[in-house]
Amino acid sequence: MRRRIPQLICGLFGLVVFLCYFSSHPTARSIYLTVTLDYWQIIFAFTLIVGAISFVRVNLRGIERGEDRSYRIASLVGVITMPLLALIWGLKGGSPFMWVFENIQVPMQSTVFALLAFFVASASYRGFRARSMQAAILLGAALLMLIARSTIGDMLWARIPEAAEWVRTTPAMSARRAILIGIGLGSLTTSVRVLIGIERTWLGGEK
Amino acid sequence: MPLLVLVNIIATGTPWFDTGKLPILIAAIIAIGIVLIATYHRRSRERFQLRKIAGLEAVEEAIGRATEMARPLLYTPGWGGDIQRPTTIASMNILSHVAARAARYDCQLVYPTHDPVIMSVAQEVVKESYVQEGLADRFNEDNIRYVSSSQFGYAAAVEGLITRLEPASIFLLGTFEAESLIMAETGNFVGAIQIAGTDSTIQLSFFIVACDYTLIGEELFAASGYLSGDQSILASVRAQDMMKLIIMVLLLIAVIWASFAPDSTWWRF
Amino acid sequence: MRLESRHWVFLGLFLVILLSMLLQIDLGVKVSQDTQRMHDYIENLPPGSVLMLSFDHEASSLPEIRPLALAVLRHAFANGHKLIGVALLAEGTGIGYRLMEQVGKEYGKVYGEDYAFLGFKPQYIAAMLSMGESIRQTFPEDYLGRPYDDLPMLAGITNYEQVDGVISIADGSLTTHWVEYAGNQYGVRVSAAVAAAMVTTYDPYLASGQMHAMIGGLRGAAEYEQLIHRGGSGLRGMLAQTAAHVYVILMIIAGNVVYFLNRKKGRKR
Amino acid sequence: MDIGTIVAGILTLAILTFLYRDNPIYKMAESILIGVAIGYILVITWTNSLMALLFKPLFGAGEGWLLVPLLLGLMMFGRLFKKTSLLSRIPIGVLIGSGAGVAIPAMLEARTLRQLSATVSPVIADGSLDISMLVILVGVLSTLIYFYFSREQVGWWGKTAKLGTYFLMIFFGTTFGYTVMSRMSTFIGRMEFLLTDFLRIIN
Repeated sequence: MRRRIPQLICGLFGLVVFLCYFSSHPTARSIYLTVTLDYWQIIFAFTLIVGAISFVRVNLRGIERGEDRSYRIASLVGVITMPLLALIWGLKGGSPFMWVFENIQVPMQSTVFALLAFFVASASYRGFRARSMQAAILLGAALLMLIARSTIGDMLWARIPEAAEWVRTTPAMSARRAILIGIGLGSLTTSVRVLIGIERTWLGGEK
Repeated sequence: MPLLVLVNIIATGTPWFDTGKLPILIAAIIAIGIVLIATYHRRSRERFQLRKIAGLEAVEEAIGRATEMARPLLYTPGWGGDIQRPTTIASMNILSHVAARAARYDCQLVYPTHDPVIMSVAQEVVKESYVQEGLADRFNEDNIRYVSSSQFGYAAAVEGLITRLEPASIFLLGTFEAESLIMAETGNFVGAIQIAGTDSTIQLSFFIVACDYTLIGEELFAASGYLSGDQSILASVRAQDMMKLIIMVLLLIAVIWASFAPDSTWWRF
Repeated sequence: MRLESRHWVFLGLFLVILLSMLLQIDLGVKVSQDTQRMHDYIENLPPGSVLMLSFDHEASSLPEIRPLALAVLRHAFANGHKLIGVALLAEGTGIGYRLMEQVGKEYGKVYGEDYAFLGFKPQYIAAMLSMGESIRQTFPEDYLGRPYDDLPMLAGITNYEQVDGVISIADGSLTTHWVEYAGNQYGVRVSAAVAAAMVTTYDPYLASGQMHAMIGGLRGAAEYEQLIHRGGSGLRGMLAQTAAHVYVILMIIAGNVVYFLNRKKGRKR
Repeated sequence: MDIGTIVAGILTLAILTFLYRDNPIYKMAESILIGVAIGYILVITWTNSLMALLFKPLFGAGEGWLLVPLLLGLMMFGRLFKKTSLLSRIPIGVLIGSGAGVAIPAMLEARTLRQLSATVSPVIADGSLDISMLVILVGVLSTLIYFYFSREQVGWWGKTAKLGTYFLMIFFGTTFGYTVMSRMSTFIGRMEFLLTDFLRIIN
């Protein structure tokens, strides 16, 4: 029972959404969109609250144990302050909530993103060594593209950008197509397994 | 129902079945049929013997390494996916296998994620693996944690976890976006063995450059079957191969056809 | 302080970018057809035309989006157009408002008379469609909480019919929906300013004419700045961009030199 | 200089210290980022999903059908207690099931059939061989053979699969090289903020 009911509901929703895909009838479209937009978002919203509670719990336990106390407190202050700010002053432009978002969250997020520039450099230094035929091809393709995309490509030989464009749209694209076809097939069979109820890992145990 | 209003704007007075989608329906029925045959027809199972995949022994090696070094394993599914995505399901299947080994060898398994739903499912999956090994008391729910939904909040958290835990092995399996290289390079700095696999084609290139083993696209799906030995997953790997054969043959026929009759368009969708 | 090879790689990149930014040399760029087309589009609209700018991006892509948005905003304000700002991704909201306010000040524009920012609306497809019926009903009040009818420039603007064009400023796939819903169903002219990574995704729309014009990436911003004769971070960034590129090429070569030298040494032993 | 720029500048530098190594300053910035980001998404989800999609239409407009997603959502709360934790399997089942229902046709259409039909093009047109088309055909076929699991990669089959890996490597190298530009621009953007707004070295 404990696995049957969720599995039945899973299959039922899967079948309904699957069938609705093939219809342009307003009712079918609205069922499709209601499930994939509204239901997904609403269930996510509730789960998010569960996730936040579990985040708070884990950190409170950590504080009790005296591990990383100041860091954990800083996180918890963030989790609690944002809703409070929103509750008191709202979300409109210039509100304290937006201020924190714009001056604390956004700059840090973009800086974490910016770290990638450095990681691209270190990966280039370490990861492109021509150890084998495959590695040499990887290296060659990357170099060609890098040279073509910067202004030195034009300076060296006017046809380098052309050659790079051909590589990108012809051999490279053919491999991408095959990868996409493969992923499509893998996703497809996984979904079929879910639908006919032989994919059960997500259910966890009987208990 | 607000969406009903919206939808009425898009389509009014349309029939129940959209004939434009007939080719997809036919393809879907064929595909489902093949999966069913591969799963329940014994002889097709015998005819298709699976070859080895390179990165897979690496999974065992990675777990063994963590045990020897008495250091944790870190597993994370990337920021790009949610539980609705088949790739996430495939990642869960591999997680279930890794967790069972981690339980057996008493190795700490840490699983940070950006999605609270994935967290819930992963907790169930890992717990079940511990129970199956008869080691339920070793399971610690706090090791499977939600660390903010923001892409780079998640990236910063995982980056921090990697540098502090110094895991012996890192599994990056799921749907990744730009955060892929942040994690893979940080893993490199602490000297972890890294096994990556994703369905995002752009991030694959970063994983290939930075990780020890990379499961490319479909290999990720196949790996979940190889590792667990689950007959139903192995059957779908065979089903994928059958479909691939059909696709290859169709492609050849269509290209030859196109060369001789350039005006026909039966292969267009 | 112990430095490993990666630290030297990081330090080198940092210095290369820092120096090339301090030099403040504007490398001229060759203007591409796409950018020229976008420029001509805004240039040839009669003064006082109404443009809707939609900030459809997340906060982390700001470095790439900001120069694009600034260039377009400056051009539009300089030509005396009236601008309506909206955001269909939550994170674009504050950013969009701030950028419009900043450029508005530069050109002595008055909020409410020359431009207005309506704020964020969730469920972007629904928002796009519902603006086709009534912008007032979709955004009863602006970002600052002022009622729609209190803003003089919005008087007489009911829906897309009074809007001369939409420019989607995006780092993801939202522009597709602008094209498919607002463009195809309501006939509004859709253009885009997008992150470099999205350019290839939108090329087909541009080719088919479903999208009117498009500029992409830091390079697109630099070209646009050149066209409007107003240097900005796009042009300023081009030297750093090129230098960083060359640096990555050198790193790849250096990595291989080190590798082959070590291999030689290994053989001798 | 306004206080927002000062805060943003300090936090930007704090994150950048990670490049040297993990340290208390980075750790503090990271903890604040995670906390604030969770707080932010909670507020945004509350207003955009729960209020806009659920509570307002349900209690304001009396749209009774919304009781179904409300109930499904509430079942997720079951996870908070040991006894009720199994309830959460039902909403998760809804997500996974409908996800599969969406994925089957979508994957066939976007990933498989469209990629397949895009590959079909005459290799011999007007009596002459179109080399690009031939390369694409060979590339797709050999890479698909690489992904074929039911046969050992030996003999001609193995050689073809190996050719497939070469195509894969060309793709990976190309993508890497192509993406470097946009990765660099994110850091250049941060530097621009530091140098102009925060430190005011250039203007």
